[in-house]
Amino acid sequence: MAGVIDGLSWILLSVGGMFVFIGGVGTLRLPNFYTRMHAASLTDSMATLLILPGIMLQAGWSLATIKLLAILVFLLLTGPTASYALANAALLSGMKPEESRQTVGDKTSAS
Amino acid sequence: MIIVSGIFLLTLLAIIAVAIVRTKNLFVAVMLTSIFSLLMAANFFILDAADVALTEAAVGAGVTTVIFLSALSLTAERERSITRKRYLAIFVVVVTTLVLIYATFDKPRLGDPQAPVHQHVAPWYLEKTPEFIGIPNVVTAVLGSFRGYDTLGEVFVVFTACIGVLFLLGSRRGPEYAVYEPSPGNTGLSHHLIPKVVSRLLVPFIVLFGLYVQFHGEYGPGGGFQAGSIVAAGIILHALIEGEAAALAAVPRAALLGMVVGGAMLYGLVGLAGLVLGGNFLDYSVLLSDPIAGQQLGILLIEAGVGVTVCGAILLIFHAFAARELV
Amino acid sequence: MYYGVAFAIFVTMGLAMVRALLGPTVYDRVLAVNTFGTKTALLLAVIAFLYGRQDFLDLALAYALINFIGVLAVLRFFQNHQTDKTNTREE
Amino acid sequence: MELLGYYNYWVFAVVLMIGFYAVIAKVNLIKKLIGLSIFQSAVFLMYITMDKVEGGTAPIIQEGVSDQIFSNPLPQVLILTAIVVGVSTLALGLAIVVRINEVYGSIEETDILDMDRKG
Repeated sequence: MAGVIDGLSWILLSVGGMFVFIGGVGTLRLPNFYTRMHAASLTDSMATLLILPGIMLQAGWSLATIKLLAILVFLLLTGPTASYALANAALLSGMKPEESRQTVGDKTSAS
Repeated sequence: MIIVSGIFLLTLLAIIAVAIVRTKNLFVAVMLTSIFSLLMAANFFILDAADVALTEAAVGAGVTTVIFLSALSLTAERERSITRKRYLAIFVVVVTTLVLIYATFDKPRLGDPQAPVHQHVAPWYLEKTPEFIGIPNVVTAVLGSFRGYDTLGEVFVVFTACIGVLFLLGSRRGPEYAVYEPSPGNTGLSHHLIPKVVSRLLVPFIVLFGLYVQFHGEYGPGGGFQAGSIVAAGIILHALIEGEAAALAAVPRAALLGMVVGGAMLYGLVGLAGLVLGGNFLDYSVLLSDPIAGQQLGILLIEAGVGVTVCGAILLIFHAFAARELV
Repeated sequence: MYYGVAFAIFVTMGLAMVRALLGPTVYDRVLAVNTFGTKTALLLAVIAFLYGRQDFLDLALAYALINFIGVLAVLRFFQNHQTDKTNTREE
Repeated sequence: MELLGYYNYWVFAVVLMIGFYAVIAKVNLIKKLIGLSIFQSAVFLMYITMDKVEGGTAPIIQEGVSDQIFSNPLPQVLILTAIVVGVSTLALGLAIVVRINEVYGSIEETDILDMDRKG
């Protein structure tokens, strides 16, 4: 049983680590702001959903599990809210998603 | 691994510091400052300072950014590029850096147990805390009891800074006394549905977490300074979403002033109670018949005083900036 | 295994910081700050387990709860400055 | 490895002087304050570096665990209070800058000095 739990948490942690990394690459490499935000916020939620349960399996039943669950819930609530606020701020300032499509690959004028 | 990750985070820290100084856009500088704060907190945690990391998290994550942004919207967002000869400044800075780096070779290396810092009072604190005070968190014991004088001073610095901000920003010009009030028509971000719902859900939890940090400070990382900042961050969130007027309706300005003054007074009075009961100033052993229980009661009271003062001061500062912004 | 996750988070922190330094718009930098914040919360949780001090999860909890206040303040800041849009762009 | 033990202090020196550079060379008052807070953070970093003991853990005594090595609690206490004090004094500085901006209409040091010279 312990081996199964260990293996499961190992899988969760490594897949979560991969998502973290993919999100990082996406934030750096994608051509304009809205696509970058897409990469960052999606992988943020996914990595949170994978890494924290992975740690939870290691922790077993203790106070730490409850705290990790709380961290998970709060990160899942606040992450998309922050993304919403950011996208809204960008839209407010007149940064149109379709405008920036024409400037793919031209980072200096993407604003 | 720990050393390597420390080195990685410190390198990022140095790079971000250069970027903060180089950028001309003050808004960008403020955003980079919050990355700087996150890196500092991670570094503190790696270097075994959980309490300090929690303080940096509580202050740097919300409060600093909000105050900086309020100040920016009251002044200018960009730095004007002025061509001025800075060779002298660069020369001075480079020479001093080299001298400082040369001087570090005389310091004990990181983690050296034989370093002079670890030889004198620190072992005494670690050894005597269970005996005299009986709480697990040595940092709280030193903060509240062994070095209570120091903390009293710090609380009064926060108090004084708050009074100073109120003097500078609080009152309108004119013969009659009047304070800037936020316009009731300003409803903040409440027309954004998602932040509104999430914040209504989270504000109670943030305040609850603040209280947990306050009262758990003797057993784990936490204490008055962190708790005050966290509760203040929760109420600042409420103010951002519902407008400052709503936040002032929830916690009125008079209550905030009472918190700042009352917290500092509570700290001082606990000290005086020690004198009255026949001990020294800020000696809590005499508060109860059992000296250890007395110490614990004293630390609980002064931590409460610290938390209340810090929370009130941060909120008053926030309201002083925010009310000017929307005139 | 924790080391692997910590390493992935470190790399992502580095990448996010490059984005924060490059820009090109201010929003990219805010996005990088936000990514950095969630990564720090995860990193603190992982390090708490690496150190074997599980009572230090409070730190990650603090970041999970209050880190998004900064981004909301940014939204508020731009909402109050809708009139002078030119200011929010970088040259 | 021996040299890497000094890396924290080198970063301390570099960050300290970056902050100092912002204070002496920048003309924008808010930038000066940001520089000041970087300077302050560098000092925090030095103190916290001194508290680390090899193989140690944070100075919170765990029940049922004996012969742990603890890091030094004293620098932590000093810095913990200094962080909150740092924010409130920073707010005081920003308040002064806001008032200066109201009176002079500028937060660039050179402008303010020019206006003062003209009377």
